[in-house]
Amino acid sequence: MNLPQPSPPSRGPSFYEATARQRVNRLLDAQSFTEFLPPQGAHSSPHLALLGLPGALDDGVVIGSGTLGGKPVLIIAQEGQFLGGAVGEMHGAKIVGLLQRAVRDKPLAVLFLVDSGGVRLHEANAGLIALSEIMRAVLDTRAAGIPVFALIGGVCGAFGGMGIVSRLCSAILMSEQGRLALSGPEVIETVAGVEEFDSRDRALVWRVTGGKHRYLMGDCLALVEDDVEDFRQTTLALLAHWEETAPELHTLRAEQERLSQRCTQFCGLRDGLEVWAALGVPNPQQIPLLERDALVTLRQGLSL
Amino acid sequence: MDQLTFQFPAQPCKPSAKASLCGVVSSGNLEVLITQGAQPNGCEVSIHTSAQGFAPIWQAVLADFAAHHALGGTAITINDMGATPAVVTLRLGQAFRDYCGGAQ
Amino acid sequence: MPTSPPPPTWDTRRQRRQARLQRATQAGIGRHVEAARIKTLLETVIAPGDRVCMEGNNQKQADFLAQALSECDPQQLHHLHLVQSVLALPSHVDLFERGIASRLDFSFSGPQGGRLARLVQDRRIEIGAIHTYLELFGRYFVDLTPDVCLITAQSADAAGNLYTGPNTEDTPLIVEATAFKSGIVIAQVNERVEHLPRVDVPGDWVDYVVVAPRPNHIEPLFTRDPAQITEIQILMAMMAIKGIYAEYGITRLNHGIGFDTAAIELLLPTYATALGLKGKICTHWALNPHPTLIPAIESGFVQSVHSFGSEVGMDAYIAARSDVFFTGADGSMRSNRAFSQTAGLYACDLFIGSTLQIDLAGNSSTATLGRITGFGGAPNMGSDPHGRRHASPAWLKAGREAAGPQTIRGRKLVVQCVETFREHMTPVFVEQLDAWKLQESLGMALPPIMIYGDDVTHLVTEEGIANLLLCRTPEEREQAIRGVAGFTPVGLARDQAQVDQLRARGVIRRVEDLGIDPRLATRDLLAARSVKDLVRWSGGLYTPPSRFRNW
Amino acid sequence: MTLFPLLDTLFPAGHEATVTQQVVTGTALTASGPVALLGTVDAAAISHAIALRLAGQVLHLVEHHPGRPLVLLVDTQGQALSRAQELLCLNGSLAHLARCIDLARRRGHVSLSLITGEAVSGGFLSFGLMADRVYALQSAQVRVMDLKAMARVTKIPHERLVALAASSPTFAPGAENYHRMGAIEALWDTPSSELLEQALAQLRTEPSAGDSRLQQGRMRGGRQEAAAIVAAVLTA
Repeated sequence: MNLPQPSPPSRGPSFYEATARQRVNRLLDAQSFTEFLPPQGAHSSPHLALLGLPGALDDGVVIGSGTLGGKPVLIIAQEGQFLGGAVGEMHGAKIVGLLQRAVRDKPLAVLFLVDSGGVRLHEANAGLIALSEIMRAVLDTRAAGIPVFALIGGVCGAFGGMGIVSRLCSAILMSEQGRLALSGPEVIETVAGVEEFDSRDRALVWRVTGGKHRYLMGDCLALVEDDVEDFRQTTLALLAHWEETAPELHTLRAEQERLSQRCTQFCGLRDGLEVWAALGVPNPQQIPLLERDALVTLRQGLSL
Repeated sequence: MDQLTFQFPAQPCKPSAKASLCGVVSSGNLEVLITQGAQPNGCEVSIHTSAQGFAPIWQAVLADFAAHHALGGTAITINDMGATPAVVTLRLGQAFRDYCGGAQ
Repeated sequence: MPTSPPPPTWDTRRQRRQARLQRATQAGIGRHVEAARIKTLLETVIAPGDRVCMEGNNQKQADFLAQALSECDPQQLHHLHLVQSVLALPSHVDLFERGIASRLDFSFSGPQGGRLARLVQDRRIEIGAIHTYLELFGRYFVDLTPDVCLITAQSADAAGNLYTGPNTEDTPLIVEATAFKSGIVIAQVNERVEHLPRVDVPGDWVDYVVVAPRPNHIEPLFTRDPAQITEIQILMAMMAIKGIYAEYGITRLNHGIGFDTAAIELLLPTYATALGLKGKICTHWALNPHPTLIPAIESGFVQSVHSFGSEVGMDAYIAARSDVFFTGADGSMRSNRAFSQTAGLYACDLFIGSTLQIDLAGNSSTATLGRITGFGGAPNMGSDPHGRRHASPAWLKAGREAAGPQTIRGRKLVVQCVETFREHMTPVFVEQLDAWKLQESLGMALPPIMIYGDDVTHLVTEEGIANLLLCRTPEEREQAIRGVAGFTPVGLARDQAQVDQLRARGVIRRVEDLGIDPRLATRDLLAARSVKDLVRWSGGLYTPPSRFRNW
Repeated sequence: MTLFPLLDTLFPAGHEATVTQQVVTGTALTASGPVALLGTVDAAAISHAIALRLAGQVLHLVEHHPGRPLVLLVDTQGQALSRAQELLCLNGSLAHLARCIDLARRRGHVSLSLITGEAVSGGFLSFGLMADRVYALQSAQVRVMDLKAMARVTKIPHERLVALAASSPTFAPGAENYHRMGAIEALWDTPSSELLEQALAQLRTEPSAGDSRLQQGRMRGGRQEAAAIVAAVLTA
């Protein structure tokens, strides 16, 4: 085995560890962020209060405007540490409002820092409806020619309705710590049993839902380091040449073809290791240990 | 959930920001928001906490912090999910530093 | 006519042993036992009332043999007296519930603590004593020698020689006590091989070998995910490094297994290096191979580590760092709990660990109501060996602080590092330990105190360091403890004037007294912030267990 | 009511619907012309296969029957729960389905959903909730999670949740709650062709009116916060 030499890890601010507020401030140009509905003067969720739970003044999501490389953008950042970044009534409405504002104000892009388990169960109906509204609003924003980029690399990943929302965005950027899926492993384990999905087997969880797997499969566009600066640079690079295209029949036909074809190709496989082998990766068991750059090179060598 | 309010006399502070927020409401953690308050020589604190029955400890922690920092003219809002006094003091310190622009 | 007394026999144990081995031969069982026949073997060579030692410590377990023994017929096997380090597996407790075993001498029960307490209350188990490891090991050679031991190893060859792999732990000690007092040694192994990498236990000390259907279980007990280290723990680690390690020049030491000490390990390449302490502190260790020590090793801080056992995922790294770890000619680590415990007790100048409760005398305990957990390595590590003779600057300095310049002996530093409250606002500092109530409710001879207060030299909390060596009266000592007990009821009941005086004397030192900027206490100061960082530091040699990964 | 008697009631002028492996496809006649039928039955768990078949039908409709209204028949227990499904990014196939319905809307196909059985989380989000309007039979079961499971996950006592559910439509299962919150246009006590014709007619008069659920939720008193927050973001 060709092992890397011992090296201290890179010391940029970790995206995974940062709070939503820190991510926003470090991702955008310095001092450029203006928060909409800032915590001062805000009140937290009345639904949580009714259940006897302390809320957060931003209800778990930070929204606002700023610049990225000098260009105006709007930004949404979910706080994964607060109730799993889950979407309740106020949380959802802030996102919908921001996206409507994007359609009106025409920023260069909307950056959506997804870190959420999906619906907030304490406000389940409000959360589900809000997610539906967010889905429609993302599509409206894109239809207005404004790209929406999903940045996934937080503690909660993107699950449930937020997993669907992420795949509705123009592009997804993920770190290997990021996870993207629909049902959480715990839910599948509870319903279908530990043999179906052992949620404590974290290496397996990442082989099924993690950033590297999604990147190898083409479900996310870019794989980035767990470093806010790398998220920033990759976003800048993508935006420099991005052209948001209106939804077309032929593009959805192509996507239909891609998804159908791969369902046939990988039918019955249950582990990332099997899929990677089927993709032609020479040593699939080495994928989890590969550094980001090596993985990107490896993927370029695959005929996908 | 307990809702608590306290008032402490304090030396006036010189804010350099309109508001500052530190921390996240999550298990063992809390958010502390400092904004401008009504009385220049006092500090008002309003707390929502998931841990019930700890008012005397909050009183002691906050009084100690107020005794060591010029909090006059501030209003402090806290949403707490079972943070220990050490974490409370840490977040108060971070928020207060931000509020005063690094000046203590 | 007077009859002459029968001539004395001096080999009853040996005869008994021969008879048992013969019974097994008659049952068609030879040295290499099929897994399916293991119960027959146990029922043949073990007799009611035997002292039995099942190998198992906090890491590897003879789990297959323990399970088999627990499934034996209680009509045939009963009143066994278990003499073993750890009562860790459900099958261990099953032995008492099924009436196979009735008496227990042990050190630690961990996860089975609740079931054990219920058995004691129901009078279905008699506990001889809860020992420290070294005491129990000592008694194996004095009055608790096993009649039969059930041990575990990685592999065996045709002659019954055993290779333990990096997790040698207690095996040689248990075998030695049993084999050389005419006992019977039964080993479960993961595999039979032609050639062993090295011989850890000679085959003529081993009577029976069985290849277990599953490899023995090993718990990754010493893996601490850096992602869970808090800013408060980082602050306390800075205090320990600057206020204790640097001041006493601690080079030889042992760490507990908590996040508090993991934080110290991860600050060595950053904070301690910045303080110019490389080469001056933390060079020689009695320590399991903590993954969180990797950055300090890679940074050149660490010269030597002797280990009680290994750690899951660390084997390749250890093998590649033979200057640091004790490795055999085959390249893999050789650990030994008895030797490392002795090293921790006698050859180290400092122990630092954490606890759940501390009282006003500095006694500490991890016992909670309704559970008998016993102790791990902490009581031996965390005590001052009065018989020590060799001097070191740290030991002498501590001795002089305690007893003045004319003292004829030094002191080992025993440090407790705790945040004043645990989760759910449970105070660590208490007027009375739960251990006393536990003693009463379970009728024990002694309260289960982990580290005695008079052995403790320093307390580190988020509020500061209390140096108990400098206290001259019990009252001072109590106020010094209250003075770092924060906002706990114990801390709030301090005599402020006395505490101020202790601070003026340097008995209590606050963060600012130590010249530490609390703003530096962020996770950015950690040499590794995640398990993945540790893997990177190791150059890919460390392979963490699945549950610690997020990639 | 099972599917075919229901379709007979809704479309007395006739319908051709077939069910294969829980997916309903077909065409029905209304007073204003043909509509496309599409949906699932027997509380289908939405898998890649089902999502892609539904999406394929929508794309076929857009390509071959421009402007034909779309009637979505909703009966889903949510998404399929399995490791193999997640491995291939089930959220991606559901998002694709949602995009296809959205494309149809933008191409002038009005759409309405009728919840005939269950409507649950992911399966509902990506299909039924993507229509212009959602209607439900009185017997419909709409939910994210039942209160017992919710009590377990949130660690709030079940009795407390039951008591609170009486006054708040925010978290407890039930089509009526979704109506009050603006997501369901109306509950049909007795389904009839008149109700359906009316609903279609109303859609045609206000095509692509955008997403009006926020306003509906506020007007019906079920969602007090959301509309005001959206307005506040727009003026911030």
